Amino acid sequence: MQAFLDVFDIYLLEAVINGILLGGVLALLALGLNLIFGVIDVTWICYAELVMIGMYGMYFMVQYYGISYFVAAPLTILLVAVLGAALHYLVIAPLLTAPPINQLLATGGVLFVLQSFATVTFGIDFRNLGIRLPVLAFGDMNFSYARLLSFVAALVGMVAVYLFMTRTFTGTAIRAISQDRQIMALMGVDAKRIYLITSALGGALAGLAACLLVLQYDVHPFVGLSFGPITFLICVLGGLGNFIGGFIASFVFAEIISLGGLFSDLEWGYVLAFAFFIVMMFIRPAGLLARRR
Amino acid sequence: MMGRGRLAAWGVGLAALVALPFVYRDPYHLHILVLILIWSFAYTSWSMMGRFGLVSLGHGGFMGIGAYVTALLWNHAGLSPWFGIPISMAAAGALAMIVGYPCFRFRITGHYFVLVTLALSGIVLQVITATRDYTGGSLGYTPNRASGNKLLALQFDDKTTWYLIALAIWLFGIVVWHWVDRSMARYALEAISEDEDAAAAAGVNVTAEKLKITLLSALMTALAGAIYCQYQMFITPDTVSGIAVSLQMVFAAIVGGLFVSLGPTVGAIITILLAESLRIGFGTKAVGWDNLVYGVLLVLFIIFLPKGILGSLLDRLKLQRKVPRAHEQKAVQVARPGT
Amino acid sequence: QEKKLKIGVIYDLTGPLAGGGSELQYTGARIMLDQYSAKEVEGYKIEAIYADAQSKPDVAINEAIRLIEQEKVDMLLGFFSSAQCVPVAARVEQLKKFMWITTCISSAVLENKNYKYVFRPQASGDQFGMMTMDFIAQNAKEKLGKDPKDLRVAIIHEDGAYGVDVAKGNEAGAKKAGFNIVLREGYSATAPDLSALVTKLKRAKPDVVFHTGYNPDITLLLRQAREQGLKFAALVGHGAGYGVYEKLKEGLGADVNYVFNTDPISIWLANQKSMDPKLPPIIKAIGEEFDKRKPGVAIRSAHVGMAASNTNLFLTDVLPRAIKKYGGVDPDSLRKAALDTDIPEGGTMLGFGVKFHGEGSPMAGQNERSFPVVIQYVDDKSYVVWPKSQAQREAVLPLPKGTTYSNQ
Amino acid sequence: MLELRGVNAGYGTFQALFDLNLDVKGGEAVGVIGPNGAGKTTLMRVISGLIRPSRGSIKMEGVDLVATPAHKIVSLGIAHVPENRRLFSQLTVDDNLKMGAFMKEARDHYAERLEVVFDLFPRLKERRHQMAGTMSGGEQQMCAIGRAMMSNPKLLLLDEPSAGLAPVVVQQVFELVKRIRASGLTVLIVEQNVQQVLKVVDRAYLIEAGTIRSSGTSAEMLASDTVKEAYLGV
Amino acid sequence: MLEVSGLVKRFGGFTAVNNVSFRVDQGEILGLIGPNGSGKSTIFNMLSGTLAPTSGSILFAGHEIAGLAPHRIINSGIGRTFQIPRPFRRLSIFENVALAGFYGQGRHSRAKAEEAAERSLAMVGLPTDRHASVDGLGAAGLKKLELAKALATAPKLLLADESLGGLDEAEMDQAADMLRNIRDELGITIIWVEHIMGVLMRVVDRVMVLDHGEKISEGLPSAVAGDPRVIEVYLGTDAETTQAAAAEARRRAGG
Ligand SMILES: Nc1ncnc2c1ncn2[C@@H]1O[C@H](COP(=O)(O)OP(=O)(O)OP(=O)(O)O)[C@@H](O)[C@H]1O
Ligand SMILES: Nc1ncnc2c1ncn2[C@@H]1O[C@H](COP(=O)(O)OP(=O)(O)OP(=O)(O)O)[C@@H](O)[C@H]1O
Ligand SMILES: [Mg+2]
Ligand SMILES: [Mg+2]
Repeated sequence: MQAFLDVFDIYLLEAVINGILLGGVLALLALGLNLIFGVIDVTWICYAELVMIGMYGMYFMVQYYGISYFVAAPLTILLVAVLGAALHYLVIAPLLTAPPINQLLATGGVLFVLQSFATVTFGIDFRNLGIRLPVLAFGDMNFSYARLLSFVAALVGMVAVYLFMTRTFTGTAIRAISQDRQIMALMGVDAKRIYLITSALGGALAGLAACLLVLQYDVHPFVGLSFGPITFLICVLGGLGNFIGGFIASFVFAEIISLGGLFSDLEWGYVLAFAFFIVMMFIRPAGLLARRR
Repeated sequence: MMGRGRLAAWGVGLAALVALPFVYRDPYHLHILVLILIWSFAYTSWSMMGRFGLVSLGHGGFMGIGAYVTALLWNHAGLSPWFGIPISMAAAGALAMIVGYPCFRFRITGHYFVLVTLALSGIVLQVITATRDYTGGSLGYTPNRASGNKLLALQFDDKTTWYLIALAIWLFGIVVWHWVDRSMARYALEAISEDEDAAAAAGVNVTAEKLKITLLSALMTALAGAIYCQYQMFITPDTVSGIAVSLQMVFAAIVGGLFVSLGPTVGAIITILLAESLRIGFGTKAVGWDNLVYGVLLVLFIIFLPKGILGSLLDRLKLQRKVPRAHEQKAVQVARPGT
Repeated sequence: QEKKLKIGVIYDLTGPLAGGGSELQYTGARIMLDQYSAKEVEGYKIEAIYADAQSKPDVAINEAIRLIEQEKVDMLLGFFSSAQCVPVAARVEQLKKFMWITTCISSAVLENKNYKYVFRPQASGDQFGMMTMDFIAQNAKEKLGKDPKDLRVAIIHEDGAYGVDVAKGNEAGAKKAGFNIVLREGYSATAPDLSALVTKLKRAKPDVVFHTGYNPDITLLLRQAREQGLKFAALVGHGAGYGVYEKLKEGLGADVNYVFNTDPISIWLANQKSMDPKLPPIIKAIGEEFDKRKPGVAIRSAHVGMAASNTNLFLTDVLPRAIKKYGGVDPDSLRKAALDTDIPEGGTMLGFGVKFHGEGSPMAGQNERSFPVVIQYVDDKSYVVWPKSQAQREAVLPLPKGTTYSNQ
Repeated sequence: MLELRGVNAGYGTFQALFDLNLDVKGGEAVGVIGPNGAGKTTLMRVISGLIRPSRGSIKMEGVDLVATPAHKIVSLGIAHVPENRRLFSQLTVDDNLKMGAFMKEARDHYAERLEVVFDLFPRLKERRHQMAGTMSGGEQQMCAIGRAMMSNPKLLLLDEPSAGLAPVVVQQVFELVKRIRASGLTVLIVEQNVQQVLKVVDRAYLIEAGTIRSSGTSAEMLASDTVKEAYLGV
Repeated sequence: MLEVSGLVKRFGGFTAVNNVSFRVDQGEILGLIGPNGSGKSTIFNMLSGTLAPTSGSILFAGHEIAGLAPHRIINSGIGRTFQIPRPFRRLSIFENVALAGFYGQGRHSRAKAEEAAERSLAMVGLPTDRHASVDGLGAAGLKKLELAKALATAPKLLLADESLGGLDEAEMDQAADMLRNIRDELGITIIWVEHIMGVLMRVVDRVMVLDHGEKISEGLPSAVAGDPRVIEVYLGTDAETTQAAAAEARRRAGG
C-alpha cells in the first residue's frame, strides 16, 4: 500500500506537467499537418521534414548570419510557407486526381529528397542553436520556458486557425475543396488558389513549429523521423480536420508517453501510446471528440 | 483466361530464370537477385490487398513477426523453421485478424486504416526493441548456425539453392496473385473499395471479404520475412519491421504498378537496382546524392507514370490495340431503345 | 602482374550514425590509407575502396558482399556500428576473408563466435563500462566521501547495440564495486522527449550518472535535465556522442564542463613519453592532415585518432609480417600475422599494446591489451584522468558548487 | 444576354455537342428539353465553364466566356445548379450557402441573401446546422438552389431542378422559377418534366444527340408534333 | 411476405422514421410515397440492412431480419436499388451485375452468376458485352444498372428507390412497364418509391404515404390520391392528374 502511495509524489505531478508541455510541442506540430492532411485531404508524409528545413533555416540565420531570433523567426515561417506552396505546386498539384496513395508515395519521395538535400548541403553534423532559455522553478519542480513557449504558440495557433476555418469565407472554401474540387469553380472559387493558400499556410505552421522546436532540439537531417509518425496519429486521433480534437489528442498522447515512461521503460510508453491509438480508433473512429453516429 | 501466347511466354521466361544461376555465377549479383526475389514476393503480398485500396502500413509488422518468431523458435526452442515458419505465419495472421476485424467491422477505411496499421507496425518494432533480452533489440538477431542437418534448419551456404528457393516463393506469390485476380473475390473487393454499402447491398459480406484478403496478405508477408531471415541469417528490427519497411513496400508496389501481377516485381527490381547502382555509382565521392537522386526519381515516376512503371507501360500498349472508348458508349446508346 | 592489396573500407557517411562519429572514424582511416596510396608495403601497393553503409545494416551487408565478390578486395576494414559488424563479420568469416574492425565495440561481435579471420584491436564496450565504474570506485571514498554501498549510481543508455553493451559493462562493474544501482534504463536515440527519464532520475537521486548515447539524445537529455533541475555529483559518458566535444559544447554551453568521457585515448592526449618514438611524428602528421580536412575544430575528435591508429597498426605491423613471413596477403597469411602481433603497452598511438586472443578463447580476435581511458573536459580542454598511468591531472570530482548540475 | 454560336464540346474523344446555337435574352426564362444523353447537362457545363468548348463562341452580355476562367464566370452573374446537386456533403447547410456567396461581390450582401434564401426554403433554416450529405434528396435540392441564389445571379442555370422532388415541391420549384423570373432574373432550365417546364418558360429548345432539333415559344413547343410524340406521351 | 411493425429510426435526436407498421403480400407492388425527407429511403435502408433500426421488427418470410448484416438480408431474398446510383466504376457493367449475381445468391456458382447477370441486363435493356464500361452510362443507364444489380441477386422482394428519377418520359414508361414485367414474369414482390405520380399510380396495387416519418395514409391508389391530407402534404395541384392516372389504372385493371 505504501509502495502504491509512493507513486503519487511530486515527481508524478512533474511528469504530468511535463506531459502537458510535451503535448504543446506535439500540438504545434500537428496543427499544420491537420490543415493539410485533415482538411484538404492531401498527404504530406514529408511534413516533419519541412519542419527540419525550417529548423536549419533558423540555425543558419541565427548562428551564421547573426540575425536576431525574432527577425529570423518570421523569415523562417515565410521560407517554409514558400516551400509548402512549392511542394504543392510541383508535386501535389499534378497528383490531385490520382489516388491518395500516390500522393503518399510522391511526398515520400520528397521526404528522401529533403533528407538527402540536408545531408548534402548542411552535412551530417548535429547542430544546435545554443540559445538557452531560463528555467521556471516551482519548489522542487522545474519547467522549460522553451516548452511553455511552444505550448502557448500551439494554443494561440489552434484558436486562430479554428476561427479562420470556421468564420471566414476562405476557411470555408478550404474545408469544402476536398469534397468536390470540380464544383468549386461554380462558387467562383479558384481551386488552385485555395490549394496554394492552404499549402502555404500549412507550410507556415510547419515553419512556426520549426522556430520553436529549434530551441529544444538539435537539428540534423533525420530529426523529422522522431516526430513524423506520431504527428499523423495525433491528427487522426483528434479527428481529421478537427483542430480542437487534434489539440486534445496531442496532450493525451503526450501524457501516455510521459506517464508510461515514468512507470515503465520509455519504449513501453510508445507501445502504450500506439496501442491506445488503435483501441481508440475502434471506439471512436471519427476522433476523440466525435459524436457517435 | 490466359492466352496461349502469354502462357508460352511465361514458360520460356521461367525456364530462363531457373537456368540462370547455373550459367551465371557472380555471387554478388546472385545475392542481389535473391534479395529482389524475396522482396518482390513481399511487395506482391502487400499489393494483394493494397490494390483494393486497403493501404496497410502494418506489413512491416507482419514481416517482422515472420522473421523474428521463426528465428526465436529456432534459437530458443530448437524448432526447425519448417515448423517455425508456419507458426510465425499463424502468429502474423492472428495479429492481422485481431487488428483487421474491428477495423473492418467498424468501417475504418482510408486514412484511418492507413494510420491504424501504421501504429501496428510501430508497436511491433517497439516490442521487438523493448524485449531485447530475447530479441537482441536494435543490435539485431542471428539464427544459430545449424550443427546438424542443414535442410532441417533451412540454412544453405550456397547462393544457387537460395536463388531457386526465392524463385519458387516468388512464383508462388505471382500464382496466388493471379488466382485472386481471376476469382469472384476480386469483383467483391473492387466493389468494396469503391462503396461498401453498395457492395453489401449486392450481397457481399464486406467484413469477411476484407478479412480474407488481409489474412492472405499477412500470411504471405510473414513468409517473406521468415525467408529473408533464413537467407540473410541476420535480422534487425529496422530491416524487417517498422514503418520504414512498410513504406518501402508501398513505394515499390506503386512504383512498379499496383494493378498488374508483375508490377510489384518490377517495383522491387527498379527500387533495389536503383538504390544499389546509385549508391555504387556515387560511391563516397558525392555522399548523400544517391538518395537525393533516388527521391527525385521516385517523385518523377509517380507524377509521370501514375499507374506505376509496368502499369503505365501496359496501358500505353493496350491503348494502341484497343478500340477507343467512344465505341463503348455507342454500344450503350444502341442498346437504349427509344432514343 | 603487380602486387597489390585491395582493402574494402566501410563506414557510415550518411544517416544518423554518420554524425554520431562514423564520419570522423572514416576520416581517420582515410588519412592513414591516403598516406599509403603512393607508398608500397613490402612491394605491395595499397588500394582502398570506400563504401557508405548509410547507417543501415542491410546496406552494410550488401556493400560487404559487393566489395568482396565484385571488387575482389582482399580484406575489409572499418565499421562503426556493432549492428553492422555482427552480420558482416559472420558473412566474412563464412567467405573466409580477413576483416579488421577499427571501431564497433560491442562485445557481441566476437563473443563466443570463434571467428578465425576477424580481428579487433579496439577495447570492447563492456570494457568501457567496467572502466568507468572502476574509476568511480577508486575515487568514491576519497572524493565523494561515500562507501561504495552507499553510492547511488544510475546507468542510462541509448538502446542500440553500443549503449546496451556499455551498460552491460557498467552493470557488471557496479556490481563488482558494490554500488547501489538506483536506475538502469535504455531509450531510443530518436525519442522526441526524455523528460520522463529525467523525472525518474530525479526520483532516483543518483550520485553518479553513467550515460551512453549519440549526440542529439545526449543534448536533449542534458537540456531537459537542466530544465527539470536534475542534480548529481558526476556525469560519466562513454564515447560516441561524448567523444564529439564540439557538438556537446554547441548544445550545452558551459554545462559540458567537468563531464567525464571514456574512450580510447585521443592520440593527441596520449602520453608520448612512454610511447614508441616512431609514433609521435605520425600523430603530428595526422593532426595536421585532420586540421586541413576539417578546419576550425577546437578539440580534435578521439574518433579520428582511433581509426587512424588502428589502421596504422594494421599497415605497419600485421601487413608487413604477413607478406614477409607468410608470403602474401591472402586471408590466412594475414590471419597468422595478426595472431603473431605482440606489441607492449605504449606501442600504439592509443597507448595500449596489442595481443589478440587466439582460437579457443571466447573472445577470439579481440585485443587483450586494449583499454580505454577516462578523460574530463575542463574549460574546453580534455585531460586524461584515469588510469593513473596515463593521467594528466587529478579528476575534478564532484562537480564544483555553482555548476548547473551540482548537487553540492 | 447569353449567346452561343457554333458550340462543339465533349469529353475526351467523345463529342457531345455539335455546332450548337442558342440565345437567352435578359429577363427571359428558357427551357431546354431532350432525351437522356442528349447533351443538356453538357450544354450547361459549357456555359458555366466547367468544360471548354472545342469550337464556337459563348458570350454573356458581350463578354466572351470561352476566354474567361471558370471561377470568374460566376462574377459575371451566372449561377449554375448542377445536375445531382453536388453539395459539399460534409459541410453544414450554412457552410454550403456560405460557399455560394464566396465571391467578393456576394460576400458583402451575405446576410441579406441568406434571408432571401431562407424565405424561399424555410426547411433549410430548420436544418441549417445539419450536414448537407445527411439530408433527404429533396432537401438537398433546395440547398443546391439556395446555394446558387446566394451569389445574387443575373442568369440562373438549373439542371433538372425537379428531379427526385415530391410533387408539391416540384410545384414549388416551378413557382419559384416563375418568381425568380418575375424578380427580373433570367433563367435557363433543363428539365425532363416537359409539361411542367413548358408552363413556366417563355421559350424552349429541344436537343437531341447534341444538336438543336427544334425551338420555339412554349405554346409552339406544346403544339409541336415532335415534342408531343416523344415527350408528352400522346 | 413482409411484415413490419413499430419501426423506428433515430439519428441523434432526430426521428426519421417513427413507429411505422405495414405489410406487403406476395406478388404485390406497393407504392411508397411521401414528401422529401419523410423517411422512405431510411425505411429501405433498414429493410436492406444498410441501417440498423433503432427499434421495431421486420419479419421477412417469417424470419426476423431487423438488424441483420446487409449481406445476410440480401441473401435471404431482398434486393434493393439506391436512389442515387452507386455503380462500381472499376468494374465493367457486366461485372457489376455478375458480382451481385454471385454474392447476392449466396456464392454458389460463377456460371450461375454470369447467367443471372446476362438475364438481368437483358431485362433492363443494357448491353451484355462483358467489357462495356460504366463510364459510358448516362443517368438513365445508371438507374437501369441499379435495377439489374438488384435483380441479379434473385430477390423475392425488390426495393426500388426512385428508379425513374431523371429519366425522360419515354424511358419512364418503359421502366414502369419493366417493373410490371418483373412482377408478372418473375413473380417478384416490389416496394416502389417514386415521386412521379403519373407513372406510379398506373403501376402499383397499393400505396402507402409517409410524412415526417409517420404513416399518414394507406390504400388503393385511387383512394390515396383523394385523401385530403395526402393532397395537402404531398400531391398539391398534382392531385387531379394523379387521381386521373389512378382511375385510369383501375379501369384498365378492371377491364
Ligand atoms: N464525364 C463524362 N465523361 C464522358 N462522357 C460523358 C460525361 N458526361 C456525359 N457524358 C456523355 O455525354 C453525353 C451527353 O451527356 P449529358 O449529361 O449532357 O446528357 P443529358 O442530356 O444531360 O442527359 P440526362 O437527361 O440523362 O441528364 C452522354 O452520351 C453521356 O454519356
Ligand atoms: N445519416 C443521417 N443522419 C442524420 N439525419 C439523416 C440521416 N439520414 C437521413 N437523415 C434524415 O432523415 C430524414 C429522412 O430521410 P430519407 O432519406 O429517408 O427521406 P426520403 O423520404 O427518402 O426523401 P426523398 O424523397 O427526398 O429521397 C431526412 O430529414 C434526412 O435529413
Ligand atoms: Mg443531364
Ligand atoms: Mg429518398
